Amino acid sequence: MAHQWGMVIDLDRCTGCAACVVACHAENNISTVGEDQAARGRAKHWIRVERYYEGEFPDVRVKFMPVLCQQCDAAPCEPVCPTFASYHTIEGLNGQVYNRCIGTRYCANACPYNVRFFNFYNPEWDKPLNLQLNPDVSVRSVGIMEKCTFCVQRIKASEIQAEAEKRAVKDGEIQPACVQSCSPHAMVFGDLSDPQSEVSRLARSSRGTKLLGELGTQPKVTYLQRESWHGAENA
Amino acid sequence: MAQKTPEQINEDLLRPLSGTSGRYLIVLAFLAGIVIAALCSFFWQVYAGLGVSGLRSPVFWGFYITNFVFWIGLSHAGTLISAILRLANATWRRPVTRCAEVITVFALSIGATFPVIHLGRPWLAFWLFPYPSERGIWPNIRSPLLWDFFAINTYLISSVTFLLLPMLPDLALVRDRAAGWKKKVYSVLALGWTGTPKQWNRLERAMHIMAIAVIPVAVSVHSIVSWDFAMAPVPMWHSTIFAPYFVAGAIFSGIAALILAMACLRKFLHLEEYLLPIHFENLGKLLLVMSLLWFYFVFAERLTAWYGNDPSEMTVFWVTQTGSFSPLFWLMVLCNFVIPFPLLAIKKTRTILGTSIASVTVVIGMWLERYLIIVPSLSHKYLPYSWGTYRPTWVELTITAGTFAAMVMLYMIFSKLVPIISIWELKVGLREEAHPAPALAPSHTQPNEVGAD
Amino acid sequence: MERRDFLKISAATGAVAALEGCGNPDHQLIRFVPEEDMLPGLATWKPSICTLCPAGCGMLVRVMQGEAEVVRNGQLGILKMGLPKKLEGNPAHPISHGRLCPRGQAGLQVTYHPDRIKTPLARSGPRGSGQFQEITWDEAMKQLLSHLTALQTSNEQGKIGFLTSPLRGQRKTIVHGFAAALKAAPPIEFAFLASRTIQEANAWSFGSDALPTVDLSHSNYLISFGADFLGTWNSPVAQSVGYGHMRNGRTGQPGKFVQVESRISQTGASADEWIPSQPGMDGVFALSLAHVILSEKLGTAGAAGHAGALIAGWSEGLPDYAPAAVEKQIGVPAATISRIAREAAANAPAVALIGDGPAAHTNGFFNALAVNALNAVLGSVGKPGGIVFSPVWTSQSGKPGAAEGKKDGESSVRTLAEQIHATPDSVKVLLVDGANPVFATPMAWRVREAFEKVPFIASFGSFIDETTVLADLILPDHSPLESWLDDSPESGSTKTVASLAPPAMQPLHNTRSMPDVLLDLAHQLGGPVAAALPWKTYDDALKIAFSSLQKQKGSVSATDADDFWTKVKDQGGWWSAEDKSVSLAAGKIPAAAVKNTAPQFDGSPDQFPFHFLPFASQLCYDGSLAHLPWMQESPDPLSTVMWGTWVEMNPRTAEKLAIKQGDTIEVASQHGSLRAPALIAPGIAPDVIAMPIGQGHTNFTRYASGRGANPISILAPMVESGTGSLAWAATRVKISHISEGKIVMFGASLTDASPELKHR
Amino acid sequence: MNALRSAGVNRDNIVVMSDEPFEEYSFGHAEPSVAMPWLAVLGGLVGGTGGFLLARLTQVAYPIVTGGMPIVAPFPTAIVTYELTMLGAVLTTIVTLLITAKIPKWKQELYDPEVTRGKILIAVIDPADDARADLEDRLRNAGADEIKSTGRFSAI
Amino acid sequence: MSRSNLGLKRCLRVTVFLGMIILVLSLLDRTSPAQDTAPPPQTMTQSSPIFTPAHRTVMDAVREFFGSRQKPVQPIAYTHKVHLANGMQCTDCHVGVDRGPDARIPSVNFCMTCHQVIATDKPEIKKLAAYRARGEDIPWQRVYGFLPSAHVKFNHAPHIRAGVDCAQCHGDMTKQTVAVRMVDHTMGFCVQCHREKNVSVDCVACHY
Repeated sequence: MAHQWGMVIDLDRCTGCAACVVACHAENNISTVGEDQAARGRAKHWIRVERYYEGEFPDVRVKFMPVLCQQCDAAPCEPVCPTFASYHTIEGLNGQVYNRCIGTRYCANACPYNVRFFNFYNPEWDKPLNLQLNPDVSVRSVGIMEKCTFCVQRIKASEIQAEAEKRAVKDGEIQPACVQSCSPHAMVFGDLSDPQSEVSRLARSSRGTKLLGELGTQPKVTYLQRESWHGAENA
Repeated sequence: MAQKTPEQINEDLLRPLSGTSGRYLIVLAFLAGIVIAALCSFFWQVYAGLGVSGLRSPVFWGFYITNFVFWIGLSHAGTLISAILRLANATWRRPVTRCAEVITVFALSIGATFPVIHLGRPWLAFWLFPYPSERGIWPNIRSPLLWDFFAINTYLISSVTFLLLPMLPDLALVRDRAAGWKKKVYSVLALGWTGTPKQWNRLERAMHIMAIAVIPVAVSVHSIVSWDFAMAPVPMWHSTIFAPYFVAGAIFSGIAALILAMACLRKFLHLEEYLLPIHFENLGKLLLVMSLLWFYFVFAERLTAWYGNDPSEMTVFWVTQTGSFSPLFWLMVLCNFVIPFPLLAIKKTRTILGTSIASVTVVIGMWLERYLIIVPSLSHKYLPYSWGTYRPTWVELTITAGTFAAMVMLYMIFSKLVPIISIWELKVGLREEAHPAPALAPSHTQPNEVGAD
Repeated sequence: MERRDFLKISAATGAVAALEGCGNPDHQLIRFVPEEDMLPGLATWKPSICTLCPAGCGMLVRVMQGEAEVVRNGQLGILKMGLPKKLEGNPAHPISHGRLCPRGQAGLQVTYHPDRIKTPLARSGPRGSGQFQEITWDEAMKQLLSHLTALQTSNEQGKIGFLTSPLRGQRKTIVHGFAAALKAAPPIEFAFLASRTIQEANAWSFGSDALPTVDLSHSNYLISFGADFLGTWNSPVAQSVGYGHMRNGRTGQPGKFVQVESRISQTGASADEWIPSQPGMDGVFALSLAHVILSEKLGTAGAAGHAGALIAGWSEGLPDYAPAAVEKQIGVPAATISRIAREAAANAPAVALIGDGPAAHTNGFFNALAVNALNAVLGSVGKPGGIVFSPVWTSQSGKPGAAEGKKDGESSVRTLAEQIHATPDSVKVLLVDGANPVFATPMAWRVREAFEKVPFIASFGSFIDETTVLADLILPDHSPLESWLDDSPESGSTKTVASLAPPAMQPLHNTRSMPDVLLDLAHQLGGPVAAALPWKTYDDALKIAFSSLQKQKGSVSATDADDFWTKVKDQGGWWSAEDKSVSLAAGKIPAAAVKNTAPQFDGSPDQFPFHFLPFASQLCYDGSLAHLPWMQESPDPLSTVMWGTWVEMNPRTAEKLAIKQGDTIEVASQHGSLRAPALIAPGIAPDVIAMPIGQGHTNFTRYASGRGANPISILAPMVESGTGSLAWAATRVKISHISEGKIVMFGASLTDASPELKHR
Repeated sequence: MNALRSAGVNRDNIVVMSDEPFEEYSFGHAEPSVAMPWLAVLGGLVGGTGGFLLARLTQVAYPIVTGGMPIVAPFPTAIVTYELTMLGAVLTTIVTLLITAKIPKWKQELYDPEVTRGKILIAVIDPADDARADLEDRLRNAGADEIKSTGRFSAI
Repeated sequence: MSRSNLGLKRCLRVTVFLGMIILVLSLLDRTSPAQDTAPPPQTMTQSSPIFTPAHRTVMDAVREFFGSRQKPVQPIAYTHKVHLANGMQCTDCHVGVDRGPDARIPSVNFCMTCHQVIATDKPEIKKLAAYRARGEDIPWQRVYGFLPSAHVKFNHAPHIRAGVDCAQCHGDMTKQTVAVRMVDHTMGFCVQCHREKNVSVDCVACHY
């Protein structure tokens, strides 16, 4: 069966350091939009670390939750796109075909996770910042919707490499930029269709939940809830 | 209606087509200015990118889609009213039908441009058309936007023909009076209409079928427009009530627009003898019914959301009810129900002026209603982290103003080119009053006692 | 730029570009012959070191072939060269374990920054105006040499000052060697977040003048007194990796993490329990914990050894730190204190950390010693799951040993400024490399006025910042990815680490690496200076220095020196084979046991009701990274603010002063005032006002200039009693509402807190 | 009208024009009523099958999985089919109207602008010469105002 | 034009295609062949503010929309025919085409290794030597390439490994002197070949 790429994010380990946010910008040629565009809500972060405060002072708890495209199996954003710019690939990813996108932005409205970002202006890199652009990832132009692709360029590269070496893709060989840069190992990426892979094992954990799973989107990202410490006061 | 010879009717109704007064030109120029400004701001948006508008994440739809739904809604009144009145053979319909059909055509053509205006890359809009390209790529039939494409085009074709067919006899009438190049133009337009009974018979029958066909198309168009929203899992969008709610809203705003148009025509083109208070009386009653229906739908939607108490739905509920959108919400209820209901319910106030005031408030109210369906739901979706408010910019305001100016301008130009009240229907009506037709059964079913051989 | 004239420009350039673009060679820039032979589209990974903070993480740089617009011998052209595209942690490196923090990932933007200084500059306008004109390297060297020789001849070498950021490895040897050989004043190393007080306390408690390595992956219980160890303190990446393991890396029950600070920091957000304590009372808190442990016989006083003996009243069981007694002082209920103490004792190995915040009070030194004592009594010093002092290798010692040698923190700049103000011509020539004291010191120290009095300032910086703008001559250094790098971090790994990395790319601009410039100067000065720095280039010096490591047992084994050198270069450094921690020598014996001294605060409580707590920003660190667009635009994890700064306050405080989210407020201390938008967050004590350090640059490239406000500028010049370093958390302020305002946030306003909302 | 017919003028030669439909008098010879509604229904069916095929086969020709839906999604296909059915119906009615009423022929030989003044024109196309006088007085006593003979015989 | 029978998928495409010919849109079909020079190097001199249009000039936009492109003018009239005749292989110059995505065009040094000695009298070789003397590389102009807005990521290596011959996509180079675009790399051309060899035609295979 074709790969079914998925991810597990352990909220118990995530420290909210936002290394994944910057690593994603570096890998996927995401442009910065400047202060006044960011003030108007047009900043693009394919992965963001959502922060929720709970409780009033002094017993306040903070929860971090990295949110990225969940590559849903029943994605609400796919059937609504009139030009098939957003569709479901064979390998279980939610493909975003930049050249087919005409910018109706319906997919972004349909997405309950708000993980789709629109190029309101033509992305701009003051020279020589453009030298940092990753040649494996296409640079989107104005009027195009973009979102996390699970670093599809890395998946492609590993698959081509594996094919060249006549072997299957090893579990853990493919690491999107965010998973690679996460210091507390909070994020694990792998093939859900292979039951022995680490991501499948973790996805079966009792702490596993799906973000907004009740909407029937069948997301491919499983969040492992925080465990409350229940140690004893005395040995 | 005072007894008028056909000759006098011709005189009265063709008078607007003659010279154009100075005042008319000034108003036309002013409106044209606004429309040009709107066009320029649209091209600026294409040149610079959608960033010039106020749209943002998560509110990706704003003024443009509000205008789209508003103008498509406005267009439903024309066909629905004239079609229903034709089928019901209501005698008072005769002067009203063409004004209504004209509103439909122009409102629809304006509304249909918005799916292109709001695109991020409008120059690729032709990808919606299912043409066989050598890449073997077809558009996505499952997308509500493609249903929009089919529905609006079907509706545009049918409503344009629904307007043009009854115009043929009047065009022939004008053709005979015109001279020079005008004669050539009108004779082309009139398709050589001579008025033989065969032609009349076919025209009547065709109009009859079209009336039957246009009503379901109109209802389907606006329910598809509502499904643009209902298909997306967004709080307060994803509900089954949207289709009937939008259709009711459409008819509601349509009737208001019709009353407004007729009031203006009556005042500026001095058609006092033809657009009688009885018309405003009847349309006023229709508006009253629709206002009640609209309130019923809003109440039903709010009740189910409130009672169900789903957290994300409740967020949008409270945001519109008491939160940052509440002034707009209560203004909408004021305009759509609180003002029109007493005005139209009391017989004394259901005059031309009364119904006009009610219609103005209803038009405003309905525009707000579309805005309040789209923006609050989008800005308060499931994850509170990424909520965001939306402020339109001058580009969107100019384009919205441009649409209203375009509507009035097109209407004024149309009333200069073609008699705004269909003359032959008026004459038939006149004659019927003189000696009413025998039974109610439509005549052509009677056996032809004469000449049947 | 007005829209109309932009249109004119774009139309003009458009026309030119259109002509020149169409497939005709003579309309395009000339192409230089590529120096490296690379396959386009294929990436090679080269080792490197992250120099953006003292942690010293080992990195891998993904280099791919690209076309860069460079100037080669005066002509602009296109060169196909290897360009770094992505930075990732070096999996083999014992500190980064293959990971990086957000700042590490943004190192690329330092190299490719549009406002980087491309050629040597000489000041052409009045000092501080920022007007420079480009000069060649020869002229620049000649000008600098003339100033140095002038002072040599009038043997006023003592008047040559050298101001750098904290240095390690060969770069430090060369800089100190140059200054010593020139008989100039000893170089001053300045960094705002130098954690000098903690190092001094460790020297006293455990005899090792360095920050501890925290072995979190084995610890079961962690009490952190204001230490942002998952964000900016000490070695964040290594500590995050350990923390991840501590949470649920091991079978069985996760370790508990208690954070003690008056404002929830980005690290505190992950804590199982947050205890808001009074500012400056961390030492008392630690000792009251120790009191409970000693009194309930959960640990013996003697076990603490020298670290415990330092504290007055230790042998008697710290009578005056009973929880009930200190409860009101530290603002934490006695029950909590004893519960935490019992939990810590029960769940060994338990470890306590102290961060920069609590150490930045007037009694910071006492707080640090108290926490060290608590650690000692918990028995977690030098043991797995506790704190360890990793041996450090320096080329002089030749072999790994305890960290020693005089290090100066931020206070050294204060003495320099006072010296210049006292005797104006005490410093004639000032060389500045990588330090920005004009921005990162309180205005009360008047560092800028002092620098303006120095006749000649030369800077090796790559960016025009608040200090470099005062320079008369700028000799731009390579960016880290373009230069030879070596580092021997003092903490982060139990192994001895000596990272080494060749340049990952050819230099983009007409810049030269600072050590090579110094070596060149030394050879031109001749005499003793040339003798002291015999190496021709920086990498020679490195080769010789690293050769002494060949004998040690470590990650690289090689037959001869050259083979060893190439292997170390390819691996990105050398690290010892097994974990060896430094044996605990008895530290300094103080004259008298250290007693608790209450923290003093600048400004009277009634006139300045709030404690002012600046904290290191997770993205802009201490302000040195504010010029990177990624750092400005990535939302700060807690406040989600982008492109700006904020003043954090408690919701009740805001209500009392009728301040709404985003309103512009004025924060005033006795030494200055600043304006910034207000951010209302539940996770801060009502009497504390917090502000991130990093923004408020007056002069720092297009992305950071004139953005936000700088909290350091209004700090009182309070000094830590023990070590003399700046007590930057000891200022009291008052706030007043100014006007409506705007704050750029990526997340929705904080008031709509969590998804469960009010119904009906 | 009956007078003319009784004079044996062939039904096709009599042309009647008026500026409003006189349904109730239905004089003149009603054409065999073309089954316009059935034509419309047929047009609708053709449009519908066209729509159904368009929807079905384009989805099959370019099989892209979206949102966990089947390749040929039933409801969208139904909607598109319905739309094109209605389009088919409307277009057929228009086409049948144009064809049966008249191919828009602009060379109009038998027409008199007077019709638009509210008069009804009854004309007989090239009657036999001898019968011209007889027809004229039949028309006259049927109340014709004015008789013109423009190469043709018409009476208003 | 009644669609009597359901017919096969293939037959539908032919009938619908014929029916659509009259539509003006078939003119736009020409836009689908995606071949254009890669964008000329970005030489926007002034510091570009956040807002600039997608294409630098309207002419650019129109040219890209209709996919028309200038004929490349090569600086040196390099003859593939002569080199291939002398027994050289494609991969001698285009090194690494079986390892990496791009077929590399060698630098002037590579050419000069032979042409320092061989045929140094020919005018073209003199031009070559002149470039080397000035320390400049030869500014070859791209012949093949995809529209930048098509976001196509073509990777030579898997194709070469799959045994696709160079001539299949680049035409028979033994007859060509200066390289000319013999085969239009349109999407149809690629998809058809992928379907024949039943290799994935998933959009993400090429567009990502």
